[in-house]
Amino acid sequence: MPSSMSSPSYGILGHDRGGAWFLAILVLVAVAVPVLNLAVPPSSAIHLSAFGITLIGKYLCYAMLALAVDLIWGYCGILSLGHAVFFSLGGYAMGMYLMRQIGPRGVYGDPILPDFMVFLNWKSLPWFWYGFNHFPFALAMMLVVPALLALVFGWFAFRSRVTGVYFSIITQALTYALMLAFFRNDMGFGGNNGFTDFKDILSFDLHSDKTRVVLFLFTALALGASYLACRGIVESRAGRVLRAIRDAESRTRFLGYPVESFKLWVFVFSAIIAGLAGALYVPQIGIINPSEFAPINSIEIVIWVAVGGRGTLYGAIAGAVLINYAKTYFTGVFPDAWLYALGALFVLVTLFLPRGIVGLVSTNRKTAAPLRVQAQKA
Amino acid sequence: MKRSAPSIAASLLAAGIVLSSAASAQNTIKVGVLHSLSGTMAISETTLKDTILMMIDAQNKKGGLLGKKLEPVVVDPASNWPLFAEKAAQLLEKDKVAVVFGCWTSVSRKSVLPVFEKDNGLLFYPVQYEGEESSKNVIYTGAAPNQQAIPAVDYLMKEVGAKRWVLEGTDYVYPRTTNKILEAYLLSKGVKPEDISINYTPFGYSDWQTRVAAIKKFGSAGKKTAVVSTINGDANVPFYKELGNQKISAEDIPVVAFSVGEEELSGLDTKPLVGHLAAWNYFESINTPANKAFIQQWHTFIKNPKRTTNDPMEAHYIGFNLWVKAVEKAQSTDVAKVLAALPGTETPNLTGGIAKVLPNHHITKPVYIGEVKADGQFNVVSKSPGTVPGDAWSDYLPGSKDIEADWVSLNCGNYNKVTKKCSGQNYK
Amino acid sequence: MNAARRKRLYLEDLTVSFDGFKALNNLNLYVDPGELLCIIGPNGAGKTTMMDVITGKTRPDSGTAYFGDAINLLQLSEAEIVAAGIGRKFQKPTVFEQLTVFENLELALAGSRSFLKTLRARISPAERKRIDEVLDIIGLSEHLGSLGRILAHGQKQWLEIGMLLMQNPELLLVDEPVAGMTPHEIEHTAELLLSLAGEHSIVVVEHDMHFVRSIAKRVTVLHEGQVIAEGDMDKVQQNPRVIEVYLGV
Amino acid sequence: MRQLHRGERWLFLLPLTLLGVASLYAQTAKDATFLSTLGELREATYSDKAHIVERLSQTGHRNLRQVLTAFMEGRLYYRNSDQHIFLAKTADEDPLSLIDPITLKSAGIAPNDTVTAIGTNNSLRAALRKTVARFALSSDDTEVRLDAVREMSRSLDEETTTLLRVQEKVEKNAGVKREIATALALAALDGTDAKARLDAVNTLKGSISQDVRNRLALLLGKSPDGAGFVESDKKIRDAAAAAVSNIDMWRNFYSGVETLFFGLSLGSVLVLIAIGLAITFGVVGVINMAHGELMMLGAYTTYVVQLAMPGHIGLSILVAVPAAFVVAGLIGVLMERTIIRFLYGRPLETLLATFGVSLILQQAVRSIFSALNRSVITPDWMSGSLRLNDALAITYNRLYIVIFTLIIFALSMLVLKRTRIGLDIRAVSQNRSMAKAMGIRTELVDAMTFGLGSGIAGVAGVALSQLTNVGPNLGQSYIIDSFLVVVFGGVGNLWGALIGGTSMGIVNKLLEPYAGAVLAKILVLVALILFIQIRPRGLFPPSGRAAEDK
Repeated sequence: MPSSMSSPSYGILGHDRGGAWFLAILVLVAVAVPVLNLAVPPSSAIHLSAFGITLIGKYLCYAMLALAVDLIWGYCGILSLGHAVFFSLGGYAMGMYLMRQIGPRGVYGDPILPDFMVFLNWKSLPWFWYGFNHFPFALAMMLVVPALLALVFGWFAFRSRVTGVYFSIITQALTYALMLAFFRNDMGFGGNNGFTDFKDILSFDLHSDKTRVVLFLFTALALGASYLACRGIVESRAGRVLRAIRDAESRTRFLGYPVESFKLWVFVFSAIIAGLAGALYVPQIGIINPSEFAPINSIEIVIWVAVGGRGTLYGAIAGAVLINYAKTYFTGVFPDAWLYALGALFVLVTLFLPRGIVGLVSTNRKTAAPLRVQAQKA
Repeated sequence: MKRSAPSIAASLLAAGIVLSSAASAQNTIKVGVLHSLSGTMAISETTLKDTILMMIDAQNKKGGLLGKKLEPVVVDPASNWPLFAEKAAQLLEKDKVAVVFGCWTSVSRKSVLPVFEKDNGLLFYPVQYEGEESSKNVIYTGAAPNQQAIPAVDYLMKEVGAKRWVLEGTDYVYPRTTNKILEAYLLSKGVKPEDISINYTPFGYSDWQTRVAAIKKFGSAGKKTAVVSTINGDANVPFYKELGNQKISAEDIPVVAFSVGEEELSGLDTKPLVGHLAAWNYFESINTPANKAFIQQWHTFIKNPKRTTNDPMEAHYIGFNLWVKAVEKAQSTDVAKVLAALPGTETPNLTGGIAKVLPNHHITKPVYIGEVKADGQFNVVSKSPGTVPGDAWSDYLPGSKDIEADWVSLNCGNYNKVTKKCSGQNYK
Repeated sequence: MNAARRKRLYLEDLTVSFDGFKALNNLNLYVDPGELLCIIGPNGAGKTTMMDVITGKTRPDSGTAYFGDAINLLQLSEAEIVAAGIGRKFQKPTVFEQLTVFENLELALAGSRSFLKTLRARISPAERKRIDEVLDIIGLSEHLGSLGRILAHGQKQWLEIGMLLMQNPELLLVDEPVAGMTPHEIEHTAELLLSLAGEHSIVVVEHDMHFVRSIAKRVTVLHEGQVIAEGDMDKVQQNPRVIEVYLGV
Repeated sequence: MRQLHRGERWLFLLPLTLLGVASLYAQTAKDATFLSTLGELREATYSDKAHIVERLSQTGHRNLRQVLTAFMEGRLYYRNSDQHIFLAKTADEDPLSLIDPITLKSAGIAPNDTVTAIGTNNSLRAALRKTVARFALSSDDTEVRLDAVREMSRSLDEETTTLLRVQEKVEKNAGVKREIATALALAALDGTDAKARLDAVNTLKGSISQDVRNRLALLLGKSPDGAGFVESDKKIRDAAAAAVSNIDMWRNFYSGVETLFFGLSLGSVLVLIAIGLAITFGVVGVINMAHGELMMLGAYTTYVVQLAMPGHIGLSILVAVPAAFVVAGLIGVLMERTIIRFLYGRPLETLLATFGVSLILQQAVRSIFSALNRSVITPDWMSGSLRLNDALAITYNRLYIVIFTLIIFALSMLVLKRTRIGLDIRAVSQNRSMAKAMGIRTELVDAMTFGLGSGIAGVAGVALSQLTNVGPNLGQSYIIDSFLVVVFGGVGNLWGALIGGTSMGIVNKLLEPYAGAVLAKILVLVALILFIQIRPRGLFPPSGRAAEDK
């Protein structure tokens, strides 16, 4: 049957060998990390310290974020240079929950108010802090707040047909504006210091290795699930419409597809993944503050995706892990010169690997479709 | 296609290997240096990294410590606050350093604090800060507000006769807290609320026209006006330039700054600043034999006779010497033993007087007020009679006046004298 | 309006101006049900702009555009216009280059266009049959797995017409279908369009007079945003105004 | 009485000094006292120094003015070897050129470390300034006299009033005369004669000075015992109240004008940082994330030029402009030739590559110049402010930057619209293949365009070096703003950048007094986001079919 190769009748991972490999590695890591940490004695050379778990957990959070960006950029051509906004909002929602969990153990011993509010003379908890002491509510907010912002922002932007660099730049403006807003101490989000000194999550001590392992496992699970969800979307007919929008937006419109609505759905979904990533990031890293909104962070996410390989999903994940690992490594080994290495990496990848690192090893045209062709012939 | 997966696997594995490689060499004592070498804070922190390297180098030339050489472990947290926590964990868990000298901003300290408390590390923090903290694992060698801000305001009030006050700061926790303390202090001294104007601007703010015009207006009400500046970092240069251009001289409206030192002045044209004030615990221009020797040592080490020294460098100098003395006293680099030995340990300041570690993990410091000279140095115009003990919890804030820190007799960093409880401690 | 005069498309008094230049100037044009209307005219006559107005891409300064008697095109979005039954083939062949021929046709399938529906959509046997039929009509059965970008120029044109057929619109707007085609391909295209007329109303914009002559019953000549002549090919070609415009006197 | 007497002696001495007829020999005794009093300054505390200055001025020595001015400006030194006191021609030179305090002749040179400066502090300098102002009344320079009167009017006592009265009679300049009249009127407010006080209030009515306003407002207050008013005469109080509200009205008006100027100057900075980008981004279609770093290079070029010509700071800025253009332009051409030309038509990928370049450039200046900020000196002609009246002064550096921006804008327009290369650039940007077919060497044009945009970024950096820190992070703090301006104005449109940047600046500054700096900026950003919804292609959208999407 000649059509089997192109009809959408295969399973989600049927043609996604890169994805299958990624999931396999993810499962491997998810098994190895707890074993190396909990089962191997600390004296052993292969013992994985809590620091190591946190580090890998951080990479996985960044990988989710890159996945979110690749979904909209790689498949729908929406280049968001402000995706860290959703990540940070998810993180702040989690941070608010964790702050409330500190309870009377703060330095001032106030049972309700977080420390930063006490020394800035806040008399009572601002209304938007209500409910965050309940985990289900906080969890909902971690997803709803980024989704809502994406919905409102996207609705305005897509409805007005703000596209291309115009869209990219206003997403920068969005993240910049929110960064400035969260820096303000008057906002009630701890200003520049943000939230830190968390004690526990769902009554589990955040500093214990076991809690860290569990948090790590949840992150791995969330990444795997997000990957499958994204893969599901891009392999569906909706995914083909998204690619059609990416390649010829007005043509898609003349086929009768409500382009704005497609963009909005996928943008909101992507924001939710980013928010979830942020929510998982905060308890592992132990701090959330406004510099997460910095415009440069959002640009970096796009770079992870591009270096890894845009429009492949697993490429984005590989890029995020690789670059962040390189950062960890280089900042330790060449603290004075690592920016040269990173800068050169970006230039070289763009010049010589237009399909990213996975493009180097991939021969499958379908899953790693080169993007050169859709260049506008200016 | 198949090759892509191994490449990912390889990178993950490589990550694992680096992360889990255990500390091996035991014949050296590792000293962690946790200062940003890139990003926005590199401008201030690089110097502190070099200071510690210089101190280690000198100590090794003297034969090391406890018969072992000191080995610096330098990492770059890149002015990124979460990265500070990560690098702190790396230093403590992977490199197993005996002590860490590091951090500049409050948020970086807040970021690493849980890590140090969890892993029971030891951090020497060298920068003036807002107070309201006393950790078991941190020695604060910079000034608390009562060692810098309050003496400066006293000087302006008594010597300059300031009656009207502009508290101008960058919007973050240090200025917010310092200004809260100063406001309470000024009110307690009979200054009327309408004679105090508090204002905040964002980090790196560069368009000061409107603010400076407002200060000028506030200062033209006929009473002697002074500005207390907690403006941070890069925002200072445009601020002072604008002051100069709008012809606000130090004689009309003096500005006393808590974050502008010799190093910052070396990066700007000081002509318009002459006469403005700074309050520090150290000035390069203070002429003592110890300071001269230190400056000489610094110039030799950095191979640049024009490099300045500054207050946080002296704080690191003091901190390093205190640590060495405590290690010698304890005959061990074990953090618990060193922490036990630290309170009461003394070392001379570069500018005279003795720095002594107090039970609240702060130290005693002299306070100087200096006027900026055209050459970028300070002309000391006032000096505290002796040294001032650092106060972790301000007496001028309602939330903190009942709290006291004492790691010797109470073994608590925030003991509430009223409720007789030690709140917020979470150490195992 | 009596039933006999009922039209498929009414364009009345349409004016569109860009920076003072009038691309359409009080244009009046009607299309009968099942009719194959050819529109010719020199460059800049307003042909593409007219199509843009019908499909909702450009909003006119004044005038009305009705699809049938009840549907005011000027109040609909592009997607709604497509849903109402108007399909368009662009001047430059625009197929989805990163999708296969099969996927191109699949996206053009009549059916729900909402995100959630397409997320769950599976191709039914009937739809599969319809795709195969169209593949057959446009002669691309052999190429159903090829990416759009590797097709030859003529094949892209046919694929685009195929996509139009998948939508099964009542009115087809076809912009320069034979540009760049070999004579053999042109012939094939002419057959294709003629076979579609009757069931669909078709508006073809074309420069190739030979091709127009071979398919058109009625020809409308546009110039400077207005209709200057209408009728069968011979009549139009003898119109002195048309000759003047085309010869550029 | 004694003070008046001293004042008269001044009047006698001053013309004498100017005419230079004083005999050196007859003054020896005075010189000796003068020198020994001066010598006391070496060891004195700041409060002692103030008394010494008092005593010095009582000597009435002919060189008093020069010596005290030098002291005030920090140019008074003593030689370590013999404790002899000298003036220095300029402070902080090495070696210093010394001047003898008695003969005022050159006394040779001395290395910096063989002499010690005699320090001053703020209150001492304020006292010195007051004293020196009295000498300045007889200066030939109108500005100096004006400053002197203003200085004196801040602390009016019998002595200064007398001096001013005398000066009023001989003063020719109307502006100075008015200032003196104001000062005398202020003094008269303290008088016992009600008529004179009323006259004084009427004289002051026309002023718009804050000092005058404060002084008049004092009259309206309750007297210390709380029973009556400071000014007992109701008529005078009414007149003062009217004058105060008049002054307030004018001051409010001028503060509005000032705010507008602030907005204009902020706007001009925004325009300046956006012009180069409007060319590289708008015309060539490259999202140049290294644009900020090119500005940084321009600022560092200014620093290097100043190092290279230490004696000519005023000139250095003018030299730096072409130098920065060349440096940044060459880097731009290099970037274009080695990286960007392989990426045409892939705008988003230029973003990645140029971001990499920006990291490399940042680290490069860190390696070369260290992470510390570099000190770029503001030349004298750019310092200070242009005083339009008592309520309005415009700072020179901002004024020059506004003018500079307009010049750069005009030149860029000229290049694009009136030159061959400009024509080629526009041709290539509108239709590359057509331009190629017509024999335009598109490769060369691409490089030139990118070089032009980069060069203008460098020139903007020269201006920024006068406003902010010259350090490795300079570029990052401006890059977002510059993109926003370009997008707001409409990509590829220089007029858009001009109008967009200016209006953003003005709106920001109009909001700032009410909302504060942070909120104002946030509001501008939000307004911008909303504006793009209404005009998705900016203020001046690129027109034509080429601009539409596929």
